[in-house]
Amino acid sequence: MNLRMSTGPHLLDKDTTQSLMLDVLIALIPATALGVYFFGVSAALVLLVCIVTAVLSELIWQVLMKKPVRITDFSAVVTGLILGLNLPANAPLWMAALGSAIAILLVKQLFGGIGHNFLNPAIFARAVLLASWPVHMTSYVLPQRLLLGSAAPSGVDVVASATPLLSTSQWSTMDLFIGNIPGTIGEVSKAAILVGFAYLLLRGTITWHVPTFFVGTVALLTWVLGGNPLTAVLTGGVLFGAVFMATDYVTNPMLRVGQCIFGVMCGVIVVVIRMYGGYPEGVTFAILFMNCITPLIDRYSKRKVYGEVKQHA
Amino acid sequence: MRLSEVGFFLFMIDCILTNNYIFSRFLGCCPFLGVSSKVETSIGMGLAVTFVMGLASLFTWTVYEFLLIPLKLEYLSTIAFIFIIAALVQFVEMFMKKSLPALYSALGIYLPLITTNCAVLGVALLNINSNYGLLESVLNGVFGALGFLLAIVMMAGVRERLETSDIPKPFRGFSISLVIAGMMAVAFLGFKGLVK
Amino acid sequence: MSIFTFRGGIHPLKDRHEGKSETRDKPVKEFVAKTVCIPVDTHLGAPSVPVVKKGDRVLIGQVIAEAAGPRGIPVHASVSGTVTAVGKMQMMGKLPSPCIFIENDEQDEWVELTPLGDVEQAAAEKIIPAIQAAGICGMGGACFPTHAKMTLPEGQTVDTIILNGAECETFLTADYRLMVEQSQRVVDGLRAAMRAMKVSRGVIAIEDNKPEAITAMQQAAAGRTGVEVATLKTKYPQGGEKQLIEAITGKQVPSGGLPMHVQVVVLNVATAAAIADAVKEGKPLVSRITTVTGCVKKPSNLLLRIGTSVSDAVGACGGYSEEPGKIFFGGSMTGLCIPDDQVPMTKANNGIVVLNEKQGKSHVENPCIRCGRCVEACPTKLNPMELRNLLDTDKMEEAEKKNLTDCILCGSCSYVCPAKRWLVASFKEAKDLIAARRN
Amino acid sequence: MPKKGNDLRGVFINGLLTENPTFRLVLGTCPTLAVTTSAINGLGMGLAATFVLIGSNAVISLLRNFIPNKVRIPAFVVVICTFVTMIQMLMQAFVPPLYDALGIFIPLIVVNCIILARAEAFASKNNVVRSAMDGVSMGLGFTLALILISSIRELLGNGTVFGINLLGASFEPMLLMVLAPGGFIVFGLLLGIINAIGEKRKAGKEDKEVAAA
Repeated sequence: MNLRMSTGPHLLDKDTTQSLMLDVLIALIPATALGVYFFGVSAALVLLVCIVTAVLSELIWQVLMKKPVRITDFSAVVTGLILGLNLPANAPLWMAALGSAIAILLVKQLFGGIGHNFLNPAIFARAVLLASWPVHMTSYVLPQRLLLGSAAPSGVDVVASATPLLSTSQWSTMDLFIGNIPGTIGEVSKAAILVGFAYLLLRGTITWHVPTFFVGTVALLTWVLGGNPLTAVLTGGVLFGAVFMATDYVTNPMLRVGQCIFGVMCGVIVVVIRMYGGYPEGVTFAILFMNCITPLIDRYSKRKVYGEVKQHA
Repeated sequence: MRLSEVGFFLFMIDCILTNNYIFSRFLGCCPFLGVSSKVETSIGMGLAVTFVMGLASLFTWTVYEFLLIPLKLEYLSTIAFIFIIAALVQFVEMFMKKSLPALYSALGIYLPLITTNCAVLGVALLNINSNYGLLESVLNGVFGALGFLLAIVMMAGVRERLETSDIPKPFRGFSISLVIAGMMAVAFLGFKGLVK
Repeated sequence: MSIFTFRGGIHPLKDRHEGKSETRDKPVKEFVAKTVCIPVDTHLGAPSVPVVKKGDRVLIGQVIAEAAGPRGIPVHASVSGTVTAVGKMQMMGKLPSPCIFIENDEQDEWVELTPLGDVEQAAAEKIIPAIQAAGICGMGGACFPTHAKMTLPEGQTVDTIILNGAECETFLTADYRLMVEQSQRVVDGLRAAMRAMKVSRGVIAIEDNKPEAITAMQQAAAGRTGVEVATLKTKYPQGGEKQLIEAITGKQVPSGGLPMHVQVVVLNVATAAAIADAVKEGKPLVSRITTVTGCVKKPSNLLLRIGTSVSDAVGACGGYSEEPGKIFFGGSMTGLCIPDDQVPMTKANNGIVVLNEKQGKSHVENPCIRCGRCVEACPTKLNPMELRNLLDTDKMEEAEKKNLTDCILCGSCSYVCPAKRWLVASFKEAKDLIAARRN
Repeated sequence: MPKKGNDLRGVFINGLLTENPTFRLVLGTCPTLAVTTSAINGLGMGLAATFVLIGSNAVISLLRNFIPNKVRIPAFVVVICTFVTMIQMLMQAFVPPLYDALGIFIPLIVVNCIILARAEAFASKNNVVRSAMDGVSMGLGFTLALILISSIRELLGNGTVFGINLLGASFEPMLLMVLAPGGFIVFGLLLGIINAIGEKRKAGKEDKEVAAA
């Protein structure tokens, strides 16, 4: 008899890094499927290039640096897919590939691999692309097919160079919700994002704190400043960012209280950039900025440890 | 950008976020990279810089306006400023040691380092170049330094977190710090255009 | 009825009823082994000193090792028969334990017993000495000598005794069966302890996944002075001493303090039952109920004599159903692994769990993804992820400042960690180092 | 003691490679980041700093026996300031576009740690020739580093180097490279890569020594 000895616990929870990443992938299926439905083959190609580049970059780095190969934890797939969903369907493929490589190599692997990146890789890559090729990143095509919706407003070119944020009056609330609008592949269909969100909550993969406080703040602040809270939430990347990017474990605060602060501040920055800033959309920069602040939030949000009480209190 | 045009709040936003001294103006990078490994020390450094930059703005502007211009010695501004700053730092150090020992023990060790902080001389020169008035100069100094404080504390937070990270050896230290700074600068790009 | 609980914690093996369904409805069966090997050092404190030698005939309940020092407890023979050896056996500890081996002559002869009488009548000042004489120690796992726990320092008072019937550990149903089948013993033991310590309030705390036990205890407690039954939320580590006290009294044991500092003493229900035997019948602690489960053919709750070997106990359950890969005493969260199945039962052993090769395999540690689950799970509200990073970078002092020593080693953090990091293992190692340095 | 010619060559190579102020000593990061948006700016800044370095090193070396130890730092600063003001005026007169492009970073050469560090560490302890040579080598080391960084940034961010288009019309420049983040990231990565090369060479040398022994 050969018995193994170890300290407890001897049986562990079923959730693993891999299963959590898989959950995120499953939650992204509706948004991905609808994105491809709306924007066609070019969207599928962008997504494919992003995922393949992400996985290959990770593999090559880990092999070259003689590190354990961890591509089977699916985190690179998640990063690639999220970046892809953040790009317009007509994005040049070289740009998609470059973005993916930046996300994996510069943001993740250079800092020591999974768990050590202080920024969300996909969102940093998107910000780099946005700052470098603003025209490519903000020219959105109209959906090729529509779902359940009214037709696109007439007189709009195939390539709408303005972002949907600036021309919301053209779209009905239903179209904004279903996704019959121009935008990045993943962000257009709010319905699909909410389905994914529900799945993540149900599985316990993420908690509600960050998305709720994020989106809630955007709605509230927009309303206070005289905007329409519903369109503010249904346009641009707020919902996608709040559900899939601001909830990234690695780059948001550990404690609930910190997560609430994180969500609120993301919301504030988004509204401020949207209303007053030079960029039409602020989700990317808001999350990036808060990623940078996260270590400080973690540092200063402390819980009272059990037993840290006065003996006779 | 004039204070009278944009108002107090936007002036502050501009100095702290949009035209951050580190991420957009590249002033004060040496202490930013050198004194940012621990959050506590970075806060000390940031506060000391804020203190000195505010005072330096005040004195350099006054000297320039009331001494150098009347004497037509504007070309001596650089050398005049550097001596004002050096003297100021000395004076602040002495004053703090005597009257504010608590603050001195917290900030004292950072003070001598500030003399060669190019942000301080930079702000003095910028104030003159931008034709700022006295109030604008001092605010520019204080808010600019607060932007520096924000940057260096953010940096320290991230660096503390990365202590256990398996960063490839050649990239540890200055290299990774510069990359982090670059990444933060991307985040700060979002604030571009906030103040028109 | 209000349900008591604490903040934090987890629900381990939720999808398989905490591993308890196999044995939950199995009534306790007695099993007596042919030979026993009784360790004399399993309780906390100085090991007892053997007073028998090879060839001696001993009776059940006869003292075979005497208490060393005032905090020590004696060890009794658990079968009648002949001492075959006074030797050593490798148990869970680092070094082999001194043990006394006895061959059962199947006569089941007891020594003469001197009972104190009914728990409500017996002289209160004689109860604690009787508990010591009966060799009773904490039967929930820690094995701290019970009389020592009940003897308070000068000036210290206690107003509540909590009987721990939470049994929050996975797989274990021994305390549950005890409460369902022998509720009267448990209440008698609690009353004896309350009288001995002059305490007016006794709370029997049970998790709400054991309604039958709650009903049985409520019936047994009816009409008894100061005894109440409290329902706890089913959550791990609800039965942790500090968590239990927080749940019942709302008070937190100060960092570095003991339950008595918040006027509470916590006893296990099985300990209470043993106290009842010691007082009413004068019987020493020679047997206990243990859950034997996992990869055994017939998972059971057995009444086992102290010193019964694991292989005998498993044999009484029909033997192994698969090649065992890991066997531990206690539940899967904090159970202690044993090196082979010749290891004997101790007084604190409430369960023997057998895992197969696959379940027993060591898991590979992955990088932390900062999901924060360990932080949410920690019942002490520590930050396990941060502590582990500090330990990894040799910052022991900083880890101490961040309350590492308050860790109760419940294993919740390790259980929930998706990266399968060895969190609690590294905390245990560090705590041992700190303890060694302080001594 | 090495021969004189060799010695000067040693001093020269020291600043250029072994103790390159930018990549090995990591001094003067601010101008390195700020002015490297185009190769021509990098070159201009480098040459301006070289001028000041040579001048201040030489003068400080000459005066090193006359300056009381206590006031040496202020004295150094006066010397450096003088040269900075000179180059500032020269540039303003002869290359006004470059002067405008470099902005306050020309007067800020005063607080460039490279210059004060060389004055303190080298010029105050060595003779004029060696000090001037140190100024030349440190200055050129700085200039080369600036040109390297700025060429990469200009090439990627604008498709050109020194204004000459190298990547053709179809290249879509990566705007970020000429923005602030590009400076930090390119400098940081170059630093890491140069460290890696340095370590590899050192390891190779040690291997050889081990093999020889």
